[in-house]
Amino acid sequence: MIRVEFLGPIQKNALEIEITNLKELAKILQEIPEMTEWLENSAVAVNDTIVISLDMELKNGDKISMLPPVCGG
Amino acid sequence: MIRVEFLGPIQKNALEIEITNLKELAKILQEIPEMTEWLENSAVAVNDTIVISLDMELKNGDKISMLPPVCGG
Amino acid sequence: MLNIYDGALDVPKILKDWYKEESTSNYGAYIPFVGTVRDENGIDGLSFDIYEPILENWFNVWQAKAKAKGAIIKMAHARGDVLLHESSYISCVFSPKRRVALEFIDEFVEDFKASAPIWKYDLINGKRVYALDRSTAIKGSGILGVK
Amino acid sequence: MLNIYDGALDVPKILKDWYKEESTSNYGAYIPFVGTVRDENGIDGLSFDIYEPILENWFNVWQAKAKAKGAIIKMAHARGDVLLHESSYISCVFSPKRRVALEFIDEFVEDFKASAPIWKYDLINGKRVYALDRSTAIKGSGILGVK
Repeated sequence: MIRVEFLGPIQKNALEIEITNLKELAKILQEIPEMTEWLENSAVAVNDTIVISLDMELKNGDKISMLPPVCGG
Repeated sequence: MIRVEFLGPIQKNALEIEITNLKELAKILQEIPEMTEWLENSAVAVNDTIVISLDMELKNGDKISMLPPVCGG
Repeated sequence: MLNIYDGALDVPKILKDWYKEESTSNYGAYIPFVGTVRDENGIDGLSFDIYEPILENWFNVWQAKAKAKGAIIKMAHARGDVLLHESSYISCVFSPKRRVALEFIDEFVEDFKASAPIWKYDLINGKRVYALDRSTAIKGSGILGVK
Repeated sequence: MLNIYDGALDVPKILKDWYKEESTSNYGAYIPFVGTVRDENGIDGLSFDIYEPILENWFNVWQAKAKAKGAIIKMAHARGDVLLHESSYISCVFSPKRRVALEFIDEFVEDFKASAPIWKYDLINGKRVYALDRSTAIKGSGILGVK
């Protein structure tokens, strides 16, 4: 099981899904209309490390976070 | 009368001299051996404004300051 | 040192504590950056969400960069609401020499704005409105949207 | 605001006072620079001479430059002896926006080092030794030495 968390202003509860890589996650999230904008402007972290490619296998217990545009300070 | 003050580490009492321009001052100071190094590395201010040329007439009561290399902070 | 506080920061106390902490560390330059909420666009204040695990990772990378230059950094940020003229952010650099400190605080604060996982909301009529127009997409954003 | 103090600066108090003074001025960024005496070269401390009339003129020119960018500057400096790990210099910029503040503090501190009429001495075995090797000739220096 993979946990997917939506951070900051993304108003969506975490998902628990059975996937084995990030490309599967992209397909699943692209089918959710209210996620369209967030998918285009958010970064993705696997186990709290930001990734810049979808070429990544996932293992049971991994945590994925979606990080929309930031503005600290 | 023109007053000439030597600031910071220049260990020299102020002079009161009769001159009408900065070129005269240069000649007078160049004849003082212990001033040689300071003349080469010091800036000159007339009435507390730094000047970058000797082409300046002086009038009675003007104050000249010699400012050796600085290091605030 | 990275500290998250609920609500506005006590700026004089934090600046003092940091100065005292390094008072015998032999750093010649101490440069804090303090960010304060401006009265603009009719807001009542700002509010912040923070995702600490990634913030700490990001901060630790910068701490290592500072260390490589003989410097250290410290940072404090508010979580939740911060009203007008209150301060939400302080960071600082201590370094032996001024040039390193002046350059480092600039690079560090700019990357903070571009990368730190903190989300800003305007407080308007008691509501939290995400400040998307002033926000920056983190490097690598958008990969899940590619079809 | 330019203040000269006899001996070391009370850094926490000055940083606090400046912050409070501008607490409702609607500046978004406050960047102080604090200079502290390092234990190096076997010195017991540093000592400073200041020529205030030209320092004030220099400061006023920079205050006008700051004002043109919507910012303000403040500065405090020690006169006389400042011992190891004590602080001799603080300056700061307040500005509405961070980029102006980050760039201004850098330019201001660098010109301060190159131009402000302040002379530094090492305190060594109770004597004041002019720090010529770390000092900078003010722009225009040497005109009286030309034959």
